[in-house]
Amino acid sequence: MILFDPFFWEVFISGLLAGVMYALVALGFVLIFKASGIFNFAQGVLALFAALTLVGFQTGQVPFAHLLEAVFGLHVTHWGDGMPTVLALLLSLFVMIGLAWLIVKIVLRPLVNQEGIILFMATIGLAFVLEGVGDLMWGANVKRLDVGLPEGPSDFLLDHTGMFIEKLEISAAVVAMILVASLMLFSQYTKMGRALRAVADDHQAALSVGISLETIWWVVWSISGLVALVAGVMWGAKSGVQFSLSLIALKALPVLMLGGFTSIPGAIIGGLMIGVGEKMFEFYIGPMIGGATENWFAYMLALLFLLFRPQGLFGEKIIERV
Amino acid sequence: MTIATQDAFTTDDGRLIGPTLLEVKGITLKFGGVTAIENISFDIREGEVRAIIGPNGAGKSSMLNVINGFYHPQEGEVWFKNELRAPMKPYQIAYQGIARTFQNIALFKGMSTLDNIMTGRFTHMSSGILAQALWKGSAEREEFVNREKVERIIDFLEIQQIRKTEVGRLPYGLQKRVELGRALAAEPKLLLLDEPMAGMNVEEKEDMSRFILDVNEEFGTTVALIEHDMGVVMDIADRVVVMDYGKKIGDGTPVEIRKNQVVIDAYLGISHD
Amino acid sequence: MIYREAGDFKTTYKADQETFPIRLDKVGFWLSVLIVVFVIPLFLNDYWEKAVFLPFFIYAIAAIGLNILTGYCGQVSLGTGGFMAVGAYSSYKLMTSFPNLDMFVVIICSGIVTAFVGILFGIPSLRIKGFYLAVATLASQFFLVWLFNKWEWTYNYSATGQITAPERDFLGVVVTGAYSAPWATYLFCFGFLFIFGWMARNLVRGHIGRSWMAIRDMDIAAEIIGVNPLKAKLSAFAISSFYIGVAGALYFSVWLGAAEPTEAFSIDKSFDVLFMIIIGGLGSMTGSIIGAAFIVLLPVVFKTVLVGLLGWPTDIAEFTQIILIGSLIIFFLIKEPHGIAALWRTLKQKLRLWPFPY
Amino acid sequence: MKKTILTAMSAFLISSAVPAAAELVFPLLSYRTGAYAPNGIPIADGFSDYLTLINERDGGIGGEKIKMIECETAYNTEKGVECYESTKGQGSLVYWPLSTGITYQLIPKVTADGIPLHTMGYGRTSAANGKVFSHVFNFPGTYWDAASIITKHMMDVEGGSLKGKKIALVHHNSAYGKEPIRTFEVLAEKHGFEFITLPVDHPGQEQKSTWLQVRKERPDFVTMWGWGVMNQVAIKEAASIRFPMDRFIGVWWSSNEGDVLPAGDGATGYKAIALHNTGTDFDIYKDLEKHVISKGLAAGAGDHVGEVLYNRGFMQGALVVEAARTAQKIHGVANITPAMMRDGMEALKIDQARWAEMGLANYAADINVTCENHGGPGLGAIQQWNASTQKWTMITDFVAADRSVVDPLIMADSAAYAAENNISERCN
Repeated sequence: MILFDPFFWEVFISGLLAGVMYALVALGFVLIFKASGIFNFAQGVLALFAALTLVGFQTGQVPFAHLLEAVFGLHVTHWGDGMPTVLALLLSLFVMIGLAWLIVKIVLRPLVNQEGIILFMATIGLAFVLEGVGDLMWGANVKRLDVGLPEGPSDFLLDHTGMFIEKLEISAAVVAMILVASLMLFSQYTKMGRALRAVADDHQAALSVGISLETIWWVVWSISGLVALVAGVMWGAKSGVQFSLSLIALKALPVLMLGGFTSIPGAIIGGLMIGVGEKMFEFYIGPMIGGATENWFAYMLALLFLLFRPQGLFGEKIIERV
Repeated sequence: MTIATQDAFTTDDGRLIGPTLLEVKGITLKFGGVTAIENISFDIREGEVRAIIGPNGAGKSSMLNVINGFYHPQEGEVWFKNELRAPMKPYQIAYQGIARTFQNIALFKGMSTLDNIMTGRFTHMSSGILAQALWKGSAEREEFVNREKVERIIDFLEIQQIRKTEVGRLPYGLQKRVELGRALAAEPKLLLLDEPMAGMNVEEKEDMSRFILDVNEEFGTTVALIEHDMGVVMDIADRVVVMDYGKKIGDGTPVEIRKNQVVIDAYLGISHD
Repeated sequence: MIYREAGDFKTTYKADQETFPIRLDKVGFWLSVLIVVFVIPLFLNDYWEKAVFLPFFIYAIAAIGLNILTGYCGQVSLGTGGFMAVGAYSSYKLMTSFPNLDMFVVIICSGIVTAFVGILFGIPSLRIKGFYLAVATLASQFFLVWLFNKWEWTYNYSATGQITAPERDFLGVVVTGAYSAPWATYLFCFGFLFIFGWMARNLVRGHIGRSWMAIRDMDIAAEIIGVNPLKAKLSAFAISSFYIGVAGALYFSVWLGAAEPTEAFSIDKSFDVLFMIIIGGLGSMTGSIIGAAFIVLLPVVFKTVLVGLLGWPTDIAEFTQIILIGSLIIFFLIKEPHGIAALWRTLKQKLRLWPFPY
Repeated sequence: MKKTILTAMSAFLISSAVPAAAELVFPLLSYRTGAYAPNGIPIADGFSDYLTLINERDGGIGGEKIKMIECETAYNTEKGVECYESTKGQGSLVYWPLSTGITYQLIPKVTADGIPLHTMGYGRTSAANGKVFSHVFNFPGTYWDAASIITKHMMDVEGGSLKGKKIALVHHNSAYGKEPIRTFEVLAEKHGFEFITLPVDHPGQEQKSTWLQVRKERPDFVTMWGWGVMNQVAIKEAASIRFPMDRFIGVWWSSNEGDVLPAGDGATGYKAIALHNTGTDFDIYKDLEKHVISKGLAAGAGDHVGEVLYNRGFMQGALVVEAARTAQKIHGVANITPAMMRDGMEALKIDQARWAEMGLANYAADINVTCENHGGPGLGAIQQWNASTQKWTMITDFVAADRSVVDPLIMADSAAYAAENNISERCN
């Protein structure tokens, strides 16, 4: 009986923990898609950018050091020995908010009322720009990110259950859950939150709440900037801050298919399903077919799921009218 | 007078009406709990202009959707050319010779007027992929033959000047006309028009009425249309079906309908749109 | 007052359906074709062949393929990389299993194989729409790459899974392998682009093309005028995949000469080709080609200018280039969401009316 | 815009058409951007610093100044082609693309263009057979040597026999990572151990299930062919599942400081096979400080000196420079051509005395390339990481691979290649 396999529950739990991370990234997509109908491909790069900025502040790097050296030949890498993590976090958050403002002003406003595919492309262009700027500012070499989260396997679980569960992943999951919860509260109980949900249904309604579309977009992009920051921190702490961080976006897409582009609970449940599903498959089926299945399994799972339920997890049945 | 016979006859205003082309029997259509159409039966005869009227939400459009196979009713039968029609997909029905227009225009916005009407010829074109890729022989010939037919429709509808314009950019009235053209291009036995004059001004309505009658007379196409404007209906329809809340409450010539008390109460009485 | 329909009235439908309604366009087109075929090969060196023309031609073919599916039939696909891999590996298997097979046949067959795979992965499109479909096609991308990495038969059980193109010829002219002459590979690829570009052009103006566009613009209406969605969508997937397969085969056998799935056919390929058609213009043949030129040549140009001429450090140049391309994508989308091809059209419209713009 | 492009293009065309006169051109196909930049940067820095040193200190090789052309590949094959084609016209003497993908598609090209290709400890292993691969060199060691040497070390740890043991290979799921599999399979047969592979897909940030697999399978040893972020994640995971690190042995591409540091103390005891020594306590680094770094001529940010991968690039520089010297000696001309360079590489011999002269005493094993054997000595040493001192220490000397296993494999694979491309053997 598989349930008594000593590894089953461990695979299951690590699947859940991974799933929370996927959900976190997916959440960034959902927020923006709900409020502006934009499939924001730049979400992953946003996470990378945020993490880079954080490390930069934390360790006191000089932005564009390499560029300065190349152009003006002045060799400065650090302006000091950095700043406390909390301060760095706050500053990076401000940077993300400013970035959100720029994105809305420069990219989105001119493209208002365009088809989804065009906006999608715009975000890809945006991803390019951010990637380049990020690397240019902070350099392409791998950076260690230490925000004081506990590391190593949890001894408690190890002693009592014999499972190796990373403290880091537990805390990541906790943080993610808190974030998700607070976001739901925000969208339920604040005027802005209601406006966000209204704009999802139709733009006029949102305006009737008395908030301009641009403001709403700015807020949404800021929030997903925050989500990106958190995601970036978690993944960065796990595997260092470097280019590959931007690829986590790919992990979130099947989650979106499963949970729907517009459903926050969908993102969460979908994330967990994908996390557990791919870990289980890789662990039990993988070895039989040569392993390294995690890249495609999630997509196949979501694909099959959609074939039988095109409206996704929480979408309601679509009745086509003419 | 109500018609029970299958054979042809002549109407009061001297138009020849043929035998039954399409007949719906006891159609009932439900969406979840909501009943859109309840046990409706009527027939459409060759060569006539048949109108379906009734207040909003009476189930008129749903009726058309049933006829061209977009909705599948829970109960009832559709007889076409005296044959019981097995449930089929809309595109198969198109091949049977039923074409239609939509209440809110359903044109291919990205394509030119010409291409839109050419797509109407789809059921008449059959050359294979390779032939088309090489654009020689059958494919090219076929294209030109159909192009000529389409050009005739364009002339008929007097829309030559917008032949190459993207339909998305056309005014409402013209779009309606192009959509009619697309339906005509299929050379249908039965032409279903869903509110062809909705939102038109008087002149446009007159034009449209003229087109519909010309189609009916010149091409001998049977027409079934949904329309709100009673005036128009009374002018151009040979027979009228009246629906209300998914039920049929009247059926007959305009004259009869005008006299029908139920109809007057349910419909004419209340609505002056 | 030169560029206009001066006095060429369409007397026949044939004339009216010409690809180039304006005489000047036609002349210009055929002139440039002549130059491309007879003049350029004389001055061609390895650099221009391998770094400029081959990638341009090959990506143009892929872009045309994807444009048929996405631009004309409205089915957004991110599986291009995977399908190119199918083309590449089919060509490798064909080249190694039938050493005497002519290269032309090899490429065509690879395209056909890919077409079938395309149909297979196109089936979900019947139920899944829009971005959901786009993401769903990623499944094919990742799965196919994984498959070619795992399935040893596809790379003849070599130690690493790397495939290397042996030397093969087209009508006796060597077109693959390191000893192929630049002009040969150049003309070979251009031939494919020319022939299949022309065919694609014919397809999209025929009734199949119209059925695709009908599905794209309004699938319900399309169905009601007799278009079978299944047939339309799957035919679009098949033909599009055929083109992409051909591109993949050329990409591996003629251009790179060696490939491994994980790197050469990664998801970036899928995105690159998508950029091409959106930048160039969805639903436009010219757009596909302009887009390919844009995405393929721009990095080369930037690199040449920044590193070759200005002598910047390579990494800074690379980053700057990424930024520039990103900004250009955004810029063009803002200026003309329907792509450079549309910009070009409006320009020509203005030119037609010149000097009396009313 | 258009005009500038055209002028740039034409200018470029001209520049690439005319070879630079009286200079030794060494192209550097590096990747300082993209997913593998963290590994690519130190190597590129090491290489260019060595060449700068030679220029600054000795005024070039045999009086000929060195001209280095750097070109960014971002570890991408297409960019690699562009780089190769744009630099080869400028008299490039030798290529080392530092990417399996680019290597494979350059092998036929360089052979056709008559330019040597040096894939130092990577690329196509069977290229060690000089009889078939006239222009490809992969000394001082190949992956198959590495596999055999690692296995040898495991045997020593186990006290002579691996019978009934289980060895897992955690590998980058690409051509590079798959390269050693076949050798390990043969070795498994020979020594009677069980061999399992655990592929990790690019980029390899997520390895939970891989290491759960490890715990389930309970291998006695784990060896790793990793690259990029995959390395550090793997080492972290291994540490956190408390896998005995002295039974975890990586290939020379999985041994950079950046790979072990993130795991902190957990990484102590991790082993890796080495082609060369690490650190900066060699005489030449004093010259480097004096002639390059202090003058601010160091490549990149200059913050990688002495790192494992930096030294790798440094050694790469040393080897091609020595090869150039040899070529000059053989042909008696200072301004050598690619063809001469090839002869130089084929005749390259560096014994400990020579290493010492170069200021790199006991930096690496003797190099000895012959017409038949382009794989050099095929030696490797095992080094071990100590997190507290943050240093690698050699725990064995340079040992030879099990030729009786490796050579037949090389012969078989190269023979297949020769047959596929109808190449006739040389050197006899």
